[in-house]
Amino acid sequence: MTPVWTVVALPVALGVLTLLAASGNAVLGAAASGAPAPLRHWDDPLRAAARALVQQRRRTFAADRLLSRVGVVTLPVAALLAAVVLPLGTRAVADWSVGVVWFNAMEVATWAAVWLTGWGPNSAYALVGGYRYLAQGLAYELPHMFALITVALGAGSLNVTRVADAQDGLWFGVWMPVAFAVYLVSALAMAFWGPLAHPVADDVASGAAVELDGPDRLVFAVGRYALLVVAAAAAVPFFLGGGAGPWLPAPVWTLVKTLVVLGALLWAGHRLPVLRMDRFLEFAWIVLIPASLLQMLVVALVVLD
Amino acid sequence: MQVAAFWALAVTAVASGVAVFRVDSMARATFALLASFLCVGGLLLLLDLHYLGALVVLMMIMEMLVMAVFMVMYMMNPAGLMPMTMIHNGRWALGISVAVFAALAAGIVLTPWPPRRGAPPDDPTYALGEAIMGPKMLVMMGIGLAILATMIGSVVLSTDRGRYDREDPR
Amino acid sequence: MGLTAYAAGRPSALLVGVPGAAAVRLAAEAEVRRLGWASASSPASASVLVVCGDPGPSLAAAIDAAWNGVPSPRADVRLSSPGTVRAALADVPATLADLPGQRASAVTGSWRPPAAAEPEHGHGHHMTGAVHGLAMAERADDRDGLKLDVLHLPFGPVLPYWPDGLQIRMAVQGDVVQSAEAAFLDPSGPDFWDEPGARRRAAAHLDALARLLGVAGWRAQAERARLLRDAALDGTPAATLLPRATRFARRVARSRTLRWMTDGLGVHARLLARLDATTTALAHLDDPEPLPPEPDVLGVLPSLLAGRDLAAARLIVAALDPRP
Amino acid sequence: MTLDAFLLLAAALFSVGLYGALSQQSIVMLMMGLELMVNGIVVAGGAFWYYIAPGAADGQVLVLVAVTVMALEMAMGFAVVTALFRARDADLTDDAEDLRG
Repeated sequence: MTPVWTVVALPVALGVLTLLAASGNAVLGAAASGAPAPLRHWDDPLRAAARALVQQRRRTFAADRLLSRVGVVTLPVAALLAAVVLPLGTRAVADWSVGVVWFNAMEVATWAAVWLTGWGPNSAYALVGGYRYLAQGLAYELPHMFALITVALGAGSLNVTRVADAQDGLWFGVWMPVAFAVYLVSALAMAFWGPLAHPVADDVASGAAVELDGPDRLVFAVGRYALLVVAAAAAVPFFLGGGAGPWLPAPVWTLVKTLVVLGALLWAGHRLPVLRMDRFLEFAWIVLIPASLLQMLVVALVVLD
Repeated sequence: MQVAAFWALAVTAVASGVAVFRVDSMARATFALLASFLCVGGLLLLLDLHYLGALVVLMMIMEMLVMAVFMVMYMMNPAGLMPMTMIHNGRWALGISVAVFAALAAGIVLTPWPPRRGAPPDDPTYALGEAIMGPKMLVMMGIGLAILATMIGSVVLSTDRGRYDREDPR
Repeated sequence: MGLTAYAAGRPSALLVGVPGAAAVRLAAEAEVRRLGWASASSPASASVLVVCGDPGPSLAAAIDAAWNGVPSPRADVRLSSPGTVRAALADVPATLADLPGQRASAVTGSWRPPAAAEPEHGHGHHMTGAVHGLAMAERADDRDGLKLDVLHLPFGPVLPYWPDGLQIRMAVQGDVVQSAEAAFLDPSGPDFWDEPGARRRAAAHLDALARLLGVAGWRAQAERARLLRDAALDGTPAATLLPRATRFARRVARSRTLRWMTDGLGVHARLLARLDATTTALAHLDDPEPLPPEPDVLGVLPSLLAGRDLAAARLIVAALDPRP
Repeated sequence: MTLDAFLLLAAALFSVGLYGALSQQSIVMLMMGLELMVNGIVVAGGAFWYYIAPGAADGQVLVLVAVTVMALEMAMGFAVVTALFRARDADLTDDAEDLRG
């Protein structure tokens, strides 16, 4: 059975990393836009959380509050359930034989979360934001699945811990570069972050999140950052050899690699404009899917002989 | 513990199945159906079919979201703000489905099911993979062809633009 | 209470510009940046509504509608001249933090549709099938040959990265624009950008560039454009200004993702034209030539927007950047 | 957690789906009924595999086929509804009874 401490350690680690990601993003954003003294923005997320907690709730007209609530709560829950299969060092909370498929299933739950958040308040911008995430989902999901299948093919197992152990010779990120690149793009898309933040972009006044107020806004933001953290943390066992590494013990290496990938994702957020979903969909289906299929073919040939 | 989980999931599955046809809002109907599927996915996990359980959860969430697109596009009253009954010959349908259920239930309870033959393998997913790639290869190819035919058929049926005139000139 | 005071320490500001009073908006933006406040993109996420200038009647009505959407604790700041900006914004945290005052003015009840929900124009038949006082959407053919619901959506004056005081009423199917009517809400007298001088001209282009980059989702570069605009206006010498501007222009022009997102709409060409105009203006800071008058942008806008989806429509509006 | 319990659940889901398929006027809702019926088959397939023949993988293959059939049925259904909606601007089953073009 899994030791009890991992069951407690996972939410705590996810919470700390989420806060770290949020305040890191605030400082990075301020620095990238040349604001005076960017470091003082480290507590922006705490201020935003305080604002959200003291905010009065409003009702939009003829809104479907149940679905909106379900959508907002699904986001952090999906992030936590997706993190359940990721090894915290050597031990995962739930060491299932189909960890990779479970991770993918939990991450698809964000489709439902963002669409419901968009549909709930009966507001035009929110609905446009919700539908943009569906287009984004249809665009990134297939290449993302092929990347995960390539990883499972290379490791010969769907169990995340075994996938991490199978990379002791050479990391998958090194000899499956296309799959790694496709995974990083879909990591951004999972958390609708940076260039793939079209569902909550400024051109529709923060799209799906336009009518969120009070605790809903806080839970939605926490869920979104948690998803980004889980997407970065999942890149470690899939492509960066899990806890393996010289000198330091496994959990420390996992943390270091997660922070590196998380930093890269946050930095990409401020370096690129937002991609419009109709153009990204075309690019994903015409370029990303053939590329990830080719990558799978190469890996299959290597694994066979 | 497993029995409690089974009954909880089973009752939720049937309750949300009934709710699909009781609620006014189409969005709520779609997500009641999704809840029913998620319960079935949980039940498959209870039966040690881990791969198929996760697969059902994965595919059903995506399908229900695509269904939500069409449901909002075509339905006159997607948010159920104007309750209207979209039922025709309700009584007759209810009678038939209750009769079907009674017949099935009688069949289930009365037939002496054979005892279990063989033990479940330690990794059912591996067994499924072996079967699909081995003796059941024909099934896999059949599914592949059916999916291809559906993709082409649905695109041809649903688009009214010809193959050549591209709508937004690049 | 600790949490309210902590939240009020750095509120989230929603700036509303008034046509003709751009100077007040620039001063307010600079002050918000100096105080490090968050910038809100919708009334729901705002705690301070900052109105820069004195709005006319119809703009005031739109601002009141937005004010209804701002949840309390909230503050409404009306700025009439750039001088009063610093003092007015300084006591906002105090108003946000005093709970009794906020409770007295808290919004009560939920938004009701305006009494005369616009009846179907043309045939004034009794609104059949009204739902909660609103007419059911009528349906029209769309570009795929289906008859889908049409929604009349005002792209109101209170919107992030949006020209001051502009309102575009769009008939939208899903997020495809069927038809659009553009108008300025009570455009007032001489415009701040019309005064002669290369600095003013460069600042006008940079302001438009900031909006375009904001709509394209590149907040970092949009903020840098605004910093450059403020530097150009408050007289920094060309020696320090020009290298910063050329670096900014080169980075924005070279971005392949931006080109990929904006080509095919004519937006990228206008972006490059504005960048060149900015750098040439900053190169000769002394020539007094004012901003060339814009051709009739409002007239051509509806034909450009018809058939586009919302993202493309916003990019086109930001690229043309109509001025009253 | 016996076989009979699982099969009763499958039968219940199947009947609810049948009621929906028979009683709903809108084609989209009719397809939701069909999906519920296939949902019942998935439960029955899993139960038969676990309780009767866990050795062979036939039960699992049946579930896989049932899930795929659900996806295909939905895709084709919505293609037909789109074509019908364009041709006759109707999505009710009553207007779709004849096969005239």
